[in-house]
Parts: sequence; structure tokens; C-alpha cells
Amino acid sequence: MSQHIVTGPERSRGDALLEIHGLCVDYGQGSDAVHAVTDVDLVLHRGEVLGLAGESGSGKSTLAMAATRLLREPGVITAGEVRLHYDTGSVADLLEAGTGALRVLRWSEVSLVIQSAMNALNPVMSIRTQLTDALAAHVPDMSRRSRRDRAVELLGMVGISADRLGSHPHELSGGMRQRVMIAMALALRPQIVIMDEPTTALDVVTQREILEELIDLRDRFGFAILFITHDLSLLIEIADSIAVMYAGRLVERASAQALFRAPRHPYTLGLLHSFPALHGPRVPMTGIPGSPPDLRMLPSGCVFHPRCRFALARCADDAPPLAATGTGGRVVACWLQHPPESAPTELARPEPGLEAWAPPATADGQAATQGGSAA
Amino acid sequence: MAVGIGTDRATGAASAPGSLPAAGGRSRAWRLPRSPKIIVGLVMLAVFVIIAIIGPLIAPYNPNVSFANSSVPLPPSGAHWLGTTALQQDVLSQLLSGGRSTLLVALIAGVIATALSVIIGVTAGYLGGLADDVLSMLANIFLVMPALPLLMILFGFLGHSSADNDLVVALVISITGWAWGARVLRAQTLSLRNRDYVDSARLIGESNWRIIGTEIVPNLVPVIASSFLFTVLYGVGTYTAIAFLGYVNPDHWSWGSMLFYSQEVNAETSGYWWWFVPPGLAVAFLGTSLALLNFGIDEFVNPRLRAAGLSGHPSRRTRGRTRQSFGQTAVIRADRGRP
Amino acid sequence: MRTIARRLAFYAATAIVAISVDFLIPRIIPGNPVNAILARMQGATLSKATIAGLDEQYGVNTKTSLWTQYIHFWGNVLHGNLGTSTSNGFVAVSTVIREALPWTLGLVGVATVISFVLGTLIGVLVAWRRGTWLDNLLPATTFFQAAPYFFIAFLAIDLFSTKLGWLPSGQGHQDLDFPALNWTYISDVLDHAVLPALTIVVASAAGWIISMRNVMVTTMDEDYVLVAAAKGLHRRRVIWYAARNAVLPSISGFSLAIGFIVSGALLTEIVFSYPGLGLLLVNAVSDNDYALLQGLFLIITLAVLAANLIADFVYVFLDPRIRQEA
Amino acid sequence: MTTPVLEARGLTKHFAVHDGGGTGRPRLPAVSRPVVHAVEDVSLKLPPAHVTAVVGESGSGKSTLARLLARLISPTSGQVLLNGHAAPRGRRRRLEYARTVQMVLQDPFASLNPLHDVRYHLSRPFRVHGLARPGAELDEKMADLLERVALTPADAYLRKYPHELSGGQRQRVAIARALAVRPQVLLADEPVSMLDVSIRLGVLNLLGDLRDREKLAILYITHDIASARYLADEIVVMYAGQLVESGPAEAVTDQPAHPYTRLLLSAAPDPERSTQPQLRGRGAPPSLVRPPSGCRFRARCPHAMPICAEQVPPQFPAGTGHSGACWLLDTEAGRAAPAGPAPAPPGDEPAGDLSDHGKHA
Repeated sequence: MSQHIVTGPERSRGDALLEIHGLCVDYGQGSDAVHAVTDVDLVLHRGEVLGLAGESGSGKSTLAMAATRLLREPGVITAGEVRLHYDTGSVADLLEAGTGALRVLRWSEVSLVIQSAMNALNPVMSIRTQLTDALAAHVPDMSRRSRRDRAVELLGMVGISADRLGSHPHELSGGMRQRVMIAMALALRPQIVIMDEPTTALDVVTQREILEELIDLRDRFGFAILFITHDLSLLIEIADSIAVMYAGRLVERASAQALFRAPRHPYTLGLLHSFPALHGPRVPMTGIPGSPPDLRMLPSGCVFHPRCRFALARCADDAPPLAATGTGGRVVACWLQHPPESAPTELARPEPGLEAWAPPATADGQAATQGGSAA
Repeated sequence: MAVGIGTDRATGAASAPGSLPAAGGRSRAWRLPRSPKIIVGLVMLAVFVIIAIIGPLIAPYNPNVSFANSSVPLPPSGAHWLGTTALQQDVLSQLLSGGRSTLLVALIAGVIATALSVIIGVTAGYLGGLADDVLSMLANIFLVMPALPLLMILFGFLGHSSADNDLVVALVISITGWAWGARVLRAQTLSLRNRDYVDSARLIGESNWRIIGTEIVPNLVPVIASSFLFTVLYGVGTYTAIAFLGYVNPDHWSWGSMLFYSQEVNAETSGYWWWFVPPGLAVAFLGTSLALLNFGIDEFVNPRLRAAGLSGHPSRRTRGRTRQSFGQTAVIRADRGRP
Repeated sequence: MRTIARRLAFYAATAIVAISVDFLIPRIIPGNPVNAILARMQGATLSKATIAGLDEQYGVNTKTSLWTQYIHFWGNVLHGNLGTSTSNGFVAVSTVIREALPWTLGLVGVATVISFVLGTLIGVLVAWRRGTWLDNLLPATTFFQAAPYFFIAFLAIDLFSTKLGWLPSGQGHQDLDFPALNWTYISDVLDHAVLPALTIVVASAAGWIISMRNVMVTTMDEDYVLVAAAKGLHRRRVIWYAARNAVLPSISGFSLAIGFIVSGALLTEIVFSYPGLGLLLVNAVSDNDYALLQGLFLIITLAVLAANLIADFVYVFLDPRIRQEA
Repeated sequence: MTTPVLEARGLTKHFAVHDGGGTGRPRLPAVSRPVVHAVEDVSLKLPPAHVTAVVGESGSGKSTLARLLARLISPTSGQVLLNGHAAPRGRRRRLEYARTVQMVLQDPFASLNPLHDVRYHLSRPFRVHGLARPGAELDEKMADLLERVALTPADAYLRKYPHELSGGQRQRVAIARALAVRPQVLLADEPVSMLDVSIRLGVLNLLGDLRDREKLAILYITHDIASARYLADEIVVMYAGQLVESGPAEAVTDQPAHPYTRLLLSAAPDPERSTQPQLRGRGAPPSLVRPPSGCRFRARCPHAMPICAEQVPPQFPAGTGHSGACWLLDTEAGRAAPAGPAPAPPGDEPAGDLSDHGKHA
């Protein structure tokens, strides 16, 4: 069934697909505006799984929704550009696009899977209608029959039998609904699929099954995924690279393994130490002291400094710029990395070479990883 | 009126697009609602309350006195600002005298019906089980039965004389008016009953009555207020209808009875608009003030209902050029002084 | 289907309650209705049998137990025997009602459907274009929602009939004996129905507008509407995604509204002297025609129940979650 | 192991299936409605100074179990023993029970009434149980309480309303309220799942401290097996209303005895994992309205045998203080494949297992 699904001919992994530059998003306007996303730069490459990690209020969903112009009122984009690269080589700035242009590129270039599939599927419409109406809107000359065939094919891709076409969402389990959402997202073979906490509401076994299928589909069709979640430990397993957000700002971006083995930002380090391990000796861990800040009353300087155990005097006054560090295009916004030699040992671990990387199978290795947090 | 809303709840770790970390939403629960709807509604209602209290005193004439023998109503003039009726009575004086009974009956009916609906609705919702089944059934029956025919058959048998008594009229109106509030309150109580903070109160050993009194009913205040306003609105309409049908003692001036007399001589087909328009508008605006307040409470309970143009202060800049439209986030380039 | 069965059981229970209320009201309310009737008939000589019949009907001067009377009452109701109308020359109540019923059903039925459809469409539009000038419609609708039906009827007559002379101000048709069913007659009936129908539509559409607008605004916040926009569907289709869901609460709230609308429509009929149940009702009260009063209450209640049942069928048809509930 | 403070013996809870209650539409009275077998024959002991974690997916019955133990709902059958005696009934006795057993609920945004300030929430348990007179004594006790949950200075918090607190602070207030009566048992139903990742450990550590300092017996309900391993002394795994495995925390996670526990472990996120985990037992839990005969996991189990459909597996020992409800562990019948207390690590079982089962099947 997959034979006639063609992945784009000239697609090569690694080209920039979606470039976000200096994006700023507010909720509300004027003096009560809340700055939900501030000056974010992010690039999604062809075929890449880019993880966007952060806690509630970090702006990760807002960023993704704003970049696709789907953010609701009172959200407003106040600065930046979002460039979408087509297969043909042409480029569109989504922030300058009009209604018609946006409608054409939606779903055919960028599709979306959101958290709770119960709410993302229309409760009074059949699965078939919801699978085929995007086809009908974007491929007007497609016959009713071939739309149906495509819907069957899509369901097959996510392991759901064709007899579910006539079902309504309430007749499916949570996992099935999320599979339908994924199938729907792939209907027009988009280059980009944005996934906003796609598995958070699911049980861990179902979550794992769906992630496996997802990565499998990505390998077959080569689309890129912007994967948004608060679960950093999950992201490290499935993402190629990860961007960490805090209070609306990007604080660190690196390849998944580099971020995991050698975090450069104290917040990333803290997050990594907020997930207890499944193996090895049990060691006390502390998480991060304090709470995420209220976006209405952000601290001065580096927004993370009140919770940072390494904070320097200047952190309270100056916001650190997002600066390149190490190799592989990783960036970090932290004064501790200026210069990198001055960083505390926990934040200066050697980066793993991707080729030379070997699984640290021993319990000792894990203990060492966690040692930093045991303070 | 410090009221918090059960529906107002942050979503915790799950950050839905567009939902802020709930700080703003939560503090809202403690502020006196100040929407334009509520202010306009309150001002209008205040005017009517003042008319009800001092209206009969400031009426220029005795509403019962005829000034002439002519049977042709006179249009508005310097002597009679709102003209006269077919009996040559002063319309303005009748209008000013007619507010009191309308408001009083509606108020009494509202209080009785709301009390009934709170008792029945909260009991049904909190107790659940058979009590709920029976009480909900009762409420639904009263909801489905058309009220006016029921009132008419009641007044038909009671005879017109009984309708002189404001209290009897209010009582009869409240019998047909409690069910809506009871149904809404039952549904709200049902959802509150399963709230974690009710379970928490139970867990520390609070008694049922204490839980109803301190955990459930205070959170129902907006719903009760809305149900009360709705019943008063219903009372105004129903009392006016009954008076319009002529079941209220003719000596008892109300806006409804003014409409009754104007209808008796076909004022509407004779062009005597000054006779029926003032009482009709008075009823309509009194109702509007109550409905606006109700609308305000709804918006307060569910802020999403707010009309963007009437609440808050949208930036003038955006209104001209980029209107927010669904599925297309506005881009308003602004220098916000980046850090 | 279980939902339908449940609703049927509920309506049956409501009908039983309504019939019992109908039976009880003349018996629990102080006073002697038969004397009142006799007083009103003045002079007219009534046979002993007629008076005995009245006594039985209202349970006065009788030794039969209340329960037996109740059973008897039920027997009469089930046979369509609603007594005789004293104000209409002792014709059977059922005959009197049968003549008036089509007028009311036609007027109220058509007006309600129009007002529901119109109100719902406007409500969708106002919700979708939130933040535009359309928001200003809401305070205006609030006014119409609060204004009594009969006041709007007054205004309609004053404006369109008295001042402009476009339409007749009363009756259901020209006073013709035995009208033939031809175009002249039909257009005459329609002519007479326009103003009353307009009154009902204007007065009741406001409620539908506001409720639809509020549900629609809430529904537009649902994720599936966002997904519809994200799919790049045409705007009308996106609106449909939301409206299709938002209309459900309106339909389930039908029972609440229909009682109001019927009450308002009866008053409208009175203002227009429309030959329907409303006019009968008001005359029955002023003539102490208790049997007719009871019969009317019964018929109106049953008609409202039937309308509710239809709304329930529509609801079940439109909501797959209920439809498949086995 | 010391005598348990709280013990569940054969607790079973069947719920009537809801039919549209709460929609405002009338419904018929209950006539032979089907029931959900939410919790089936669960026995459990909570010793003092001990955290027992109950791990399971949604619908596994873990929250129902906690509510049964808190006596928010009453069991269909089975017993709750408090310090070795049948738990008391009646209003007075309910207060007595509440003084010993307290509970913290999942959602800190819902468990505090938005209309009441922290002072009100904390003073109520003292007032209800007559533990402090209003005035200085009460103030002192509330300050002490806030200190116990690390919310200082107390004065700053007492005047606050729930909406002025962060999620973590709210959950600490909820815990403080539960601690006011100096209970012996604290039932915590997913106390951190609604909190931000970075502050979860703070609350978990607080629970650990309470166990150590105040010798509380704590029941920690969670779907996150890694956090159970972090905090708990003992882990109990539930599946579809039944208890499938229990034992010392590290034993359960490092040498899981039940195929379901292994599945759970292999599915849990683990950044240390080098290869894709192998899921053995895909699918969904069975309907609890008509639960399958025998072992409820058998439909998904890679090792299912005929006996699994015939009889509910009892708890078989799987090591010191470690047991599993799985016929594979039935050493006497010679069915057990993995000899000794340490079955295969999660995910990669020796192939020998399967062939062994095949012979018996």
C-alpha cells in the first residue's frame, strides 16, 4: 500500500525547512500584554525530529501555534519571521501570508497533532469525513472514491482497520483516536508535522506504541517533526535535537545526546535531574528549587537566575544572549558559558561525539551522571 | 460580592495553546465584575427601583382621575407629557404609579422561586440517587408544562378577585418559575459535589451540612444570582401578562393593566401610541436591565463569552488594519523594548 | 433506543401529571364552579340532567369518592370526551378546540421553525465575527428578549397596519362564510398570518440568537475547530465544524424555550384576535367556561410535549454519541 | 516488618455503570445496571514509616483503591483494618478514622476551595476535631504545620488564597491540611502528576521526609514507575483492578516477576536506553464491565497458557517479600520457567522461557 506514496524526490536531510527568527508573541496588547514568547530562533531541518521541551508557561505551545498562525486571540505576534522552504526551493514567510496563502499551505506543508485527541476530533463527525475533508479542500479534483481509498490507506498506516471509517470519535479508545490524528496529519504528505504533547494523555504502553509507529512513519516518509512536550526524558529517546524553553525564551539547543550527556544550561541540567532513573542505585535528587515564574512578573536579568544554584552577580542584571557553544550548532543562553572554561564541572562535561558514542552500560556511569544533582 | 467560579481552573502541567499560566484568570475570580453590561444594567435597574419607590409620589396627577368627558385620548402635550387615556387619565401618572406593583410582585416571586430552586436543586444534586431522580423529574415536568395556560386555568378557577392580592399573584408565579433555576443548580451542584475540594472537606471530617454551606453554596453564588435575575425577569413578564389579560384588580395600577385598558379600546389600531408605548417600553427596559445583568454574570462565569468590542480595551491600532480573525493570528509589529 | 424510551417515559409521566392537575384544580380551589356557571348563564333554563352533569364534572354535590371521580375523568379524557363548552352553546369542548387548533399549530409551528433557524444562523454569525460591529446586536437582542410578545404585537400593528396600512391587524381571515380552499382564501390567510408570525419570530429569535452565540463562542475554543482551521479547510467548513456541535445544546434546551414561546404566542393571538387557542383561552376564562379551560390546558400541554418529543428525535439524530447508545 | 497501621483485606469495588446522569436529562431508576469491576480482591498492608507505591495505568483501579482506603467510598466486599481492628463506621467513628487516615488528592488546583484562604483550609481540621482553640494556640499550630511542609514564613502564606499560590505550594498546603490531625497514614493519589516537572521532586522529597521524620505510613499512587522506584520502599503493581505484583521497590523494577510489570518498565521513558525497547504485550486493558476469566492480562500476555483463562492466579512468591500473581511463578506445578528469584530483566527475556511455556501449553 505504500508503494505509490512518494517521498519528495530531491529531499535531503539536513536542509532547513522551517526557520523561525526573532519570534515574539504576546497575549493581549498595550500595557497588559504578557510576553509569552520572546525573541526565539529555531530551525527545523528536513526529516528531523526537533524536540521542544519546557514546563507549563514556557511558551513552547505558543511558539508552535504562533509560527503556524494558529494561535488564538488574544495571542498576537509582535516580531520575527517564519520562513517555510518549499520543495521547489521557493520560500514563504508565514507571518506575511494572507488567509488564502495560509489555507493552501496548511496541512499540505505543515500539519498538526495536538494533545488530547478526544478534543481534536470533532465528536459529531465520522472518522471518514474528518480524514477526507482535508483532501477535498486541497485536492479538489480528487474523486470521492479515491478520497475514501486514501482514508483507508492512511488508517492502515497507523494500524487501524478500514471498518473504523464509519466510526465516530467516542467509539475509539484514546490511543486509537491519537492514531487517527496522526493518520490525518499525514493525509497530504506534509513536510512538517507539529506535535503538541501528542502522547501526554495516554498510558505509557500506548504512548510507547504510538511513538514507535511515529518514528517508523517518519523513516518511511521523511517528514520533519516538531515535537513539543514537558517530558524531557522521553524527548531524549526520540528526538534528533532538542530546544529547551524557559519563561518564553530559548535557553539551550543541542543534539539530543549532547544535551543529555553534556547540558550547558543550569535549567537543562535541573530538568534532567528532575526525572528519577529506572536503573542503578537510588540517589536523592532535588529537582529545581522554586517555581516557574509568572510571566507578568518576570525577574530581571536572566529569567532563571532566582532558581539557579550557579547564579553570578551579573545574572540578576544582564540577560545572557543566546550564543553558539561547542560543536554541532548548539547554542546556550548562560553567562556561565562566557567563557566556557569558567563553567562549573556539571555544565562543562565533554560533548559526546556522535560517531564515537557508546552506550554507557555500567551502573557507575549512571551514578556519575546523577551525581551532580545529589548535592 | 466576592465570588469564585468553579469552572475557573488552571490546567496544571498541560499547557494548552493560548492558555496562559492561570494567574490572570484566577485573580479575576475575586474582583467585582465591571463589564459595561453590568454597569448599564445596574444603572437602568436603579432607575426603575427609584420609580417604584417614589414614582407614585412624584406623579403629577392622580392616575384614576378623569380630566374631561371626551372618549378620545389626547396626544402628549404640556399639561399631559405623555398624553391621556380614553378615560382622560394622565398616562405619565399611571406610568409612574404602575412600576411599584410590577417590581414588587416580580421581586417576591423571584425570592420565593429562587429559594425553592436552591433547596430543590442543591438537595437533588448533592444527595443524588432516588431523591435526585424524583426531584429532577418534578423540575422537568414543571419546565415542560407551559406556564401561561396553567396560570390562566388557575386564575380562571380562583376568580379574578384573588388576583388583587400581590402576594397570591407572586406565589402563583413562583410556582411556575422555580424549575429552571432548580435544574441549573442541580447540574452545578452535581459537578461541584465531585470537586476535589469537596472530597477534601469530607476527608477531614466536615459534616454534610457544613460542606453544603461552606464549600458548595458559596461557589454557586453566581448561578444563584443569575437564576434569581432570570426569575425576576420571568416574574415581570408574567405579571405584566396577567395584568394585560385583565386578571389584576383595575384599581391596582401596573404597566400590564395600562396595556390591558389600551387594548380594550384598540389603541393600537387607532394610533394612540402614547398610551401603550410608554408602559410597553418600561416593561421591556426593566427586562433588558435584568437581562443585561444576567448576561454580565454569564460572561463573568465564562469569560470567553465576552464580546471583544465591549470589554477590555482593544488597541485602536488593530481595529483599523488587522482585525483578529479565527485561524490567522494577527501580526502587529511593535517594538516592545526587548531585554 | 434507550434515550428515546427514557424520554417517552418522561413525557408519559408529564402527561399523567398534567391530566391530574387538570382534574385536581377545580376540586382543590375554593368556590363552587357550578354555581359560577349557573350565575353566568342567568335566566337560561338548564335541565336537571345538565346541572347534574356539571356537578359530576366538577365534583360538587356528589358522594362519589375522589378516586372514582379521577378514574372516571381518565375514562373521559381517553375517549376524547372533554365535556361541553358552556360559552359556546353547549358544543363539545373537543369540537371547539378542533376548530381553533389548526390556526395555532400553523402559526406557532411555522413561526417557531423560522425563528429557530434565523436565530441560530444569526447567532453563528455573531459568534464568528466576534469583535466586529455585530457585537452591538447583542444589547438589541436583549431588548427584544425582554419585551413582552404582546407589546411587540402592539408595535407591529401600530406600525404596519395602522400607520402603513400594509397588512391586516386582526382575525385569521376575512369574514367569509364557508371559505373555499382557493388561492384568494389562502393568500388572505397568509396575509393575516404575517404580522402575528412576525411578532412571534422577532420576540423569540432573540433567545435563540443569544444562546447559539454563547455556545458557539465556547465551541470555537474547542481543539477540533482549531484543527479544522489547521487543515486549511474553507472558512465555511470551519464554521460548520463548530456550528454542527453548537446547535446541539440549543435543541436540547428546546423544552425550556417552547413553553415560553407558546405562552407568548397565545398572548399574540389575543392581541390579533387570531382564531386560535389563545383567544379561546382568554374567552373561556372570562366566560367561566371551565370545561373548555381544562380542555385547552390539556391540549396545549400535550402539544408542547409532542413538540419536545420531535426536538428529542432531532437531537438523537444529530448526536452520534446518543444515537449509538444502545 | 512492623504491624501495619492500615490493612486492606480482599477489597472489592463494583460500580454501577453511569447512564447519562448529570446531563440534566431524566433517567430511569437503577434496574440491573451493569457494573464495572473496578477493584477486585486487593489485599495490602501499610506499615509505619514506609512508603508503599501503587503503580498502574489509568483504569487500573489504583485511585479507587485509595478512595476505598480513605473511606470516601465503601467497598462492595472486603475489609479495611485500622491497627488490626475493623475500621469503624458511623459519623463519630468517621471522625476517629479521619484522625488516623488522611488523603491528598491529585489536582492541587481543585483540592482547595478557591473561595477560602490558606488559614481557613488549615484551621478546619483543628476545629472539626477539637484539636486547638481559636486564637494563639490555633495560629501557632498552623504555623507549625506550614513549617512541616516547608512553607515559611507561615504568616505570608496564611493570608493567601489558592489562586495566589503556585501548584507546588498548593500541593504543600493540601499536604499540610492532611497532616493537621497528626494522622498515622497518608494516602497520596498522584500527588505530583499535575505539577510542573521541575517541582515534582520537591513534593516527593517532602513525602519521603514525612515518612522518615514522622513515621507516617504513606500510600503513593502513581502511573510513573520511575518515581515509585525513587520514593517508595515497596511497589504494588495493579492491572485492570487486580494486584499483579508487589515487593521491595528495587526488586520489582530490577527483577520484575509479572509480564505486565515488564511491559510497563519497557514502555517507560528512559534516556539511558540505547536501543528501542521491545514491547511484549501490546494492546489495551480489557473491559471491566465484563472482565475476562482467569488472569485479566492474559489476552496481552506473551506467555499466556490455558490455565490463565481458567483460574485467577494467586500470589506466588518471587523473592524475599516479593510476589506476583502469575502462573509462571507457580514452581510447585512445575510451570515456572524462570527459576530462582530473578527472572529476566525487562525487555529481553531469554528465549528459553518461551519454549518452556510451549511445552506446558
